[in-house]
Amino acid sequence: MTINHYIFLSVALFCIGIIGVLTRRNMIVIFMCVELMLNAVNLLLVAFSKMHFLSASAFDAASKAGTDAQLFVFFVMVVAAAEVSVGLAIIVMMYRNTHSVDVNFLNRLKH
Amino acid sequence: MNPNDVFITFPELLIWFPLLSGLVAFFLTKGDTAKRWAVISSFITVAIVAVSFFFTDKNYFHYNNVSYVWMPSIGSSFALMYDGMGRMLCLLTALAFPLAFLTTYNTNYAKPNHFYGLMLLSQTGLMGVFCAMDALVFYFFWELAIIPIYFLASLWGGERRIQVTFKFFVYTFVASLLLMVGIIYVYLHTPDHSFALSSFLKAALSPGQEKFVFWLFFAAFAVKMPLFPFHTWQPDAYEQAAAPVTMILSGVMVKMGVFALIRWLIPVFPHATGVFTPIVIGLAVTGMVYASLIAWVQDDLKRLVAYSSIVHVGLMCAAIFARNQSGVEGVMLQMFNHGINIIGLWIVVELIESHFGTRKISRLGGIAASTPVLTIFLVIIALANIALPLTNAFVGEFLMFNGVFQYGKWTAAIALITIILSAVYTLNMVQKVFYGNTNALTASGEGMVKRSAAVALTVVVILILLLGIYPKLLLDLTKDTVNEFISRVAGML
Amino acid sequence: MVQLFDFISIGTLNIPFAFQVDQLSAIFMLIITGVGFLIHVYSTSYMHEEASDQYARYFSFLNLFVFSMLLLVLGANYLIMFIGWEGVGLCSYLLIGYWYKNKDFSTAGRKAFVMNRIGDFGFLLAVFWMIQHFGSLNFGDVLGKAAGMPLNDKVLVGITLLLFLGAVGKSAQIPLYTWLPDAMAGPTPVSALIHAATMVTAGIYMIARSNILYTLAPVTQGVVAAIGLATAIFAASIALKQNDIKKVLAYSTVSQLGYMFLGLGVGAYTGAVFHVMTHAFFKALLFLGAGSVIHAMHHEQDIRKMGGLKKQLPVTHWTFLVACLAIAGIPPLSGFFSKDEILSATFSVNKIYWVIGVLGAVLTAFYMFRLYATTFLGKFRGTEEQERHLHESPRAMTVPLVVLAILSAVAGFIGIPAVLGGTHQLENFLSPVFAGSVALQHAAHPDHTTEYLLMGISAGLSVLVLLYAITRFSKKPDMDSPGGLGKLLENKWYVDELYDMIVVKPLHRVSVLLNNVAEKMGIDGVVNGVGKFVSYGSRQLRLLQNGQVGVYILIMVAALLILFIIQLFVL
Amino acid sequence: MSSIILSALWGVVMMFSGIFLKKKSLAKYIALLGIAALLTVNFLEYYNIWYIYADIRQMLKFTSFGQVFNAIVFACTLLFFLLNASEFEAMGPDVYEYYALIFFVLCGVGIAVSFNTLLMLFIGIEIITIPLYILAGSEKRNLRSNEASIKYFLMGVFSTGIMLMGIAFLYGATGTFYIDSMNLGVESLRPMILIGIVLLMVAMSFKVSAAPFHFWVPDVYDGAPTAVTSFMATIVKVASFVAFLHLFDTAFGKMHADWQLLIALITAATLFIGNITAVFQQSVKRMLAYSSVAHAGFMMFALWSLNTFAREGLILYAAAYSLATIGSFAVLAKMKDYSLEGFNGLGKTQPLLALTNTIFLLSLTGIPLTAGFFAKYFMLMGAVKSGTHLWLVIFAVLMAAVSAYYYFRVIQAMYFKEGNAQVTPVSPVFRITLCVTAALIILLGMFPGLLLKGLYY
Amino acid sequence: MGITQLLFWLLTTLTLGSALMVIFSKNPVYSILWLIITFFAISGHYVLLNAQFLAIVNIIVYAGAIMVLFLFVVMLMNLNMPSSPLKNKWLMFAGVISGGSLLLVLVAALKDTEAMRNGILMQTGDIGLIHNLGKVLFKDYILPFEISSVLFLSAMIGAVVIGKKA
Repeated sequence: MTINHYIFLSVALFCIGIIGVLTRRNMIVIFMCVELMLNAVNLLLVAFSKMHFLSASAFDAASKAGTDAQLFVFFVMVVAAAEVSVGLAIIVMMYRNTHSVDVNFLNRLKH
Repeated sequence: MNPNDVFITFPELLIWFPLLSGLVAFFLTKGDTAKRWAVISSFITVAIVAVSFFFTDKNYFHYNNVSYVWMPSIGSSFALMYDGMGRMLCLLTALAFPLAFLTTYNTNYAKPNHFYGLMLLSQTGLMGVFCAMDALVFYFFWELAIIPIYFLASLWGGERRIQVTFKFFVYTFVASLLLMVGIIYVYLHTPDHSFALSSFLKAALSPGQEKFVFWLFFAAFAVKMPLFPFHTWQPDAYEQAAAPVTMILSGVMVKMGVFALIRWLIPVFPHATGVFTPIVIGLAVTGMVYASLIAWVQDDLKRLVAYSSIVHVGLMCAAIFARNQSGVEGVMLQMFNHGINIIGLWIVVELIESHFGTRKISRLGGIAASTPVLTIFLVIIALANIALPLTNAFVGEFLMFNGVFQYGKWTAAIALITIILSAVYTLNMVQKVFYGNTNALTASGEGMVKRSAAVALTVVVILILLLGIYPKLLLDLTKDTVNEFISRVAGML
Repeated sequence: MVQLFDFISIGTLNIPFAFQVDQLSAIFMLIITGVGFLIHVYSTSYMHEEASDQYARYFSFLNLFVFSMLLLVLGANYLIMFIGWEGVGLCSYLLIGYWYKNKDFSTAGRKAFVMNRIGDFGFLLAVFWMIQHFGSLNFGDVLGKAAGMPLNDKVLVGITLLLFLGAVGKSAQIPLYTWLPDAMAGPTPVSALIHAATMVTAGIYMIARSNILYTLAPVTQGVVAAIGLATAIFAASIALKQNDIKKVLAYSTVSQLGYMFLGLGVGAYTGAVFHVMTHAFFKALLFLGAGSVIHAMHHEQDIRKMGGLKKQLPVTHWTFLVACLAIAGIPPLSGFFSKDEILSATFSVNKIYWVIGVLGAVLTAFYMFRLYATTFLGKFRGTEEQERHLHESPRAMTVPLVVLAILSAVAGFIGIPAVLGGTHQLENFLSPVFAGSVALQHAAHPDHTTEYLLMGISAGLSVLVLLYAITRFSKKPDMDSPGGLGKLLENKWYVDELYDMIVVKPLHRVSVLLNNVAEKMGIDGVVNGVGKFVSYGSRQLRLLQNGQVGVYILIMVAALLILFIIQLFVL
Repeated sequence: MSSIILSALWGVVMMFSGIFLKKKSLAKYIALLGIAALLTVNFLEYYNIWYIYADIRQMLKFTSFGQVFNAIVFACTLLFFLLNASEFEAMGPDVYEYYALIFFVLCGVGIAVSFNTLLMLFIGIEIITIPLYILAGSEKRNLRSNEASIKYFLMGVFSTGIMLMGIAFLYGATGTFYIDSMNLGVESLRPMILIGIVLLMVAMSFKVSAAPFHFWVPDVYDGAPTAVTSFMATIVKVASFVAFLHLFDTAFGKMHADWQLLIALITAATLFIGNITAVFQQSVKRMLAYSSVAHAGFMMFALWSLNTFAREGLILYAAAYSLATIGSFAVLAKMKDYSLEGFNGLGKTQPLLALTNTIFLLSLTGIPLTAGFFAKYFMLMGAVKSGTHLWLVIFAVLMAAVSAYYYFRVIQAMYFKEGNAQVTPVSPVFRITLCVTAALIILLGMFPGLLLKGLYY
Repeated sequence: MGITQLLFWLLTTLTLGSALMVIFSKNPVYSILWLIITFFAISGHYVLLNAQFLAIVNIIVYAGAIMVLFLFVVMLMNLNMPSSPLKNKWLMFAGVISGGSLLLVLVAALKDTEAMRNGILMQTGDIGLIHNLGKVLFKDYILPFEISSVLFLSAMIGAVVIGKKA
């Protein structure tokens, strides 16, 4: 498998996430689509990590190249978790006040 | 003279004194105190300028030049110079304020402390502009002069004052910002990366760059003067602002633009000036005829004076761009004289308006019968406005027209048409307002000229006659500036 | 030559405030101060009805006028001359509009000033041109440098034409003459002094002063002569049908000025100056006489309402008659000599001009005696009220009349031409001033026989016409308004209306148009339009902010897309 | 480093004091103490008197630029606290928590201005934004506040996704997250690098509210409690800008020519939309929101020119803009009516507020003698110096003139219009702080060197 | 085509398919379930790439904790009916178009990148093992690790502040 396969896969996944964000009205689903985008990034990072490991290990068998990307993914997950906790709290707060999770419902602030 | 012996220099004094007294005036809330304070302060300023005339010699260099390090990192210093032209314009600035204050001494403005405070602050800005030798300092004062005027014109004046002043402000602000870009551009091309005028003069600009930056500078100055067709703010602003503000606006502030052409535009962009001279002079001359014609059909005294001011300024601009000794000397004279004359006209207009409550020419008439004193003053000032010999404006206009003539015969011929038109509209106004029989409105002219206003008018008339008969006073004062200017731009045509 | 102080001194250009007295200015000074004195005396009485402050105003203006006029003739350079030039214009303006409460009067003053300004336009351009070309304005420098220039040099023609435009304005020639008849709105002594004797001759003075320039520019001379002649005959034709006593005199002044210009145009500088002098005497006399009549008639100026004043106003009558004879060119009164000098010079240049000139002289005789006959002869046609109050004017008014009458009668003797056995003292006196021109001209004087003939023709015709006019108008003045050509003449060829129609009104309309369209819609419109456009843009642009997160993100994605395309494929 | 640690710690301190101290009014004193401590620590570190050293593997790099900027941030926050203490108390019961969140944001700011790896950038930005999601929604019962919070959140996480994608591509092309050692020269990987740069540019533009990624700004600024808006619009925004500049300068500076045009386009769009849209606003708060967008346009010049002037200018701009905006938001917060009419006659009823507000607005317009002037001046100077595309500079000044239009409408309302502007009671401390803020603006307007000198210590 | 390739294509299909199902499911609950499947598929990819630690974390954190949280919220709000109506037509259309073009643009830009035709060493290398990652995380990445605690702290405070009844 070449890196291109992974790139295209990630990009596709990323764009599916974007399309989801653009087409759905349910806030929770939109949020999920964003998570999809983040996962696309994670996948890409891991693939790149292996790619760089491959090219580095050709010179140095004990190379640690690529570790950083995997740790980056780890931190992305950390942040994502934090975001989810805050985001869901906000959505719940909104739901409490309006009984809706429809983004189109948010239109008091405009112009 | 050792620089260390100098305690304070004239330009500094002229800038800081009005500033301080202006700030003090804000706190004089009780009754007439602010008014009195302002009058006294303005007289002291006149005195300072008067004293400064005894220190013109080269030996007193350190009394007239200042340079403090301000922002060394970008090469700007707080540099001021008090040369002949600056001295003359400072004198005009100094004189304009007491005249304005005296004229309206019997008018009670709401919140006098703010009014007089702001007036004095605008004086600071004007003085700064005329003395600045550093582009950044110049720009600073250029803008600072406008801010107090903005408030003054918006707070005290006619019904439409707010939007009119706003238009004026935004319009000049746009132009100033372009100037700022221009200044930056030139600055970046100076050999030593400095804002000093001397470095600007050495800026290494290619002809193409010059042509471009020229317009950035020119726009700002043209709007301020104002040159046709950038004048749209002016009649409205003059019409709506309170009398003292209008006096300052037209008497002094207009000179900022003219002054800047001489000091900052042409010497810095000699090449572009050469290229664009026909366009600028064309605009100026067109504007002169255009404004004359429009002045003819105005029914509002203030608008009429406003358009006549456009005519005069157009001539100054044309004469400057003609770039010969005669023209520029004429401009020097005329900068001062136009200031005096137009202030005189405003005084008359203000007296009429405050007494009769209208400025409509069609509603006035026959004032000569009820107020002969005012008529005498007015006729003299009106004659000065149309540059009759032995009034101050004549020599200036003569020299300027001569300068334009040396540039181009036909140009001068077209420009000269305005001396006919100016007679038409000025005398038309004099006739309609002052002659004829009094009507119900104007019959009550008794006592409309208060003593303070009479003093102001007398000063104006004395200056008109003095400088009309002996213009050498100003010619000698500004000779060095003109010679330097001419030697710098000569051969660039 | 006296130099007071440096007036303007910049670079190489030096214009001092300097005076110069020579023969030419001396003559003018004499006229100004002499006639001026008489008129002051006359005025003390004529104006005694005015309130004291107005009286003071009158005299201050009058003296300011004398000051300016002296400045004009004494100035040692064109600029000082111009100062006086403008100064007299100003005084004329002030004095015409002296009774400022009358709108028409002040309008007349304004008109005079504006017309003069049109002249100044030319004068100033000429001055600038002189500065450019000669580098100086001193008469000595300019005339001296000009003397070395070739004939009909473009610069000279240009300068002289422009100077002549100034003279046309000041001396009321076609096409700028219309202000002078209107100027009669001023008090009569003013008309006498300014609009007859002195100020209007400033143009002649100026051209005489620069005679060398004109001599070197024959093209201009042709123009001057043609315009002078046209004015002479044109104004005379109008004078034929005027019924206002002062209007008749005014048109006659215009006409006489035309003669002077004719003289200048044909190179008879001395003749022109001579005519200035004689004209000053008899025209001042005529005006003062008219003033006396008007005074007696209680400000009635229409000659149709006068008549038969001979008895009540004897002094006025006799002096008026002398003046009429003088202006009609009846020998040996002064007008004969001066006019004849001009005409004979004209004859030697152009015969047709001479014929027209004589025709003008004849017309002069006709309308002057029409005026004389209608006013003084026949029966009184005014109201009884007026008749009861008819009286001779006081001494202060009659004495100047008498003095002027004497002068009118005898002034001609200082210029008796050689052909009549005289030495022409005036010519000798003025010869230093005109020496340059005379040297250049080599004018072929007509021989003596021709001269006698010419004199005879003009004088004879004048006498005939004079007698006809007296007989006709003393009996039956033309009371009813004429038709056809007469009507055209009565209405001054409708020139004022024509000017109004082709210059003033269109210009005014253009101004209104500029004010309403170019100014308000064009220039204001553009600036305000920018403002409106911004606020319109603002209103539209904020609709983009529609509150929908979906749309916001969509725009973001679209922008991202565009940035990608630009970055990856365009650049 | 020490200020990052201290701000995080002080957040915890605030949190715990919230548990032990019940009185709301004490919170501000503790917060002020914290800010004072932060300022002190920052100064000590700046002058190398006392600092914490830890082996952080070059993940953060501390420069004088960052420290000067931190000082500005802390000073502004100090003023912000002084001016908005009562607003915080009015916002809800959890005052201590709000302060704690703000300290966490400050910690994030510290990271975002001194990061040296993309990871720290990412974490820094997230630490800044996550508390803001909450602060924006802190008026829980207020639907506008809720809406602001939700909108901010949804768009914020979306932009996070974009940013991460950019980071991933850059990593793929260069094999490192360290911005000072990125090898951008591999020609065959150019598309990946460019994609990464564009994605990062978009994400950062979103954070700094540059058009057309600004859409959250008006709504969120409008809906959030005024004090929070004030904080977001100033400190957070300029910190994002510094991060933006730092990233693009250090990491992609070598490829400046490649992405300069995109920045130019974004700048132009930002200036245009921000200024033009602000003209028609009737609510001053919303107008200030748009003006904040407009100012982003000016600050973008720093990225466009990427020279010394740009960096100096950004520092000045950060200070000038933050001071003025904090000030005018503080005045706004005291108004009973946020609409333009609500300001009518303020000059008469509250001369001091009106005067200081005028100074703030003049500074925002960029009138000389105020700090705003030199801020703009340096930005334009940098831009002109970079040579090409002078049209953008001209366009910018024209837009600055438009900005005069809407700022001066407020001045007009305050001074020239008849009216009786109502304000909530203001404390003496508030007045004094306003005056200090205005004085600082004028001081910087006369002597910008005071601040710039710090950069070259 | 070896087993690895086969697995890759299988997982890819699953990933993309279930991702599409996420956005096309009317019912949010189904979306969540499909998302969980996507996460599992991605974890499969991680395993293929020998990043076992991330695979595990992905399943535990994402599929386990986060998605359960989502599910929980959805159930709590009683949104488990296919109620969510779609946005208006043209907006959806525009969304799909722009998302699709984005994909197109990216693919077009990247497809020619020669140097990226490298194979990836699958199921080799031990950098993805917890023992390796842990060492690096706690030595080199101590700072971000500590800092993320601040992040969590603020998220926690936020969740509490927002979540508790006012």
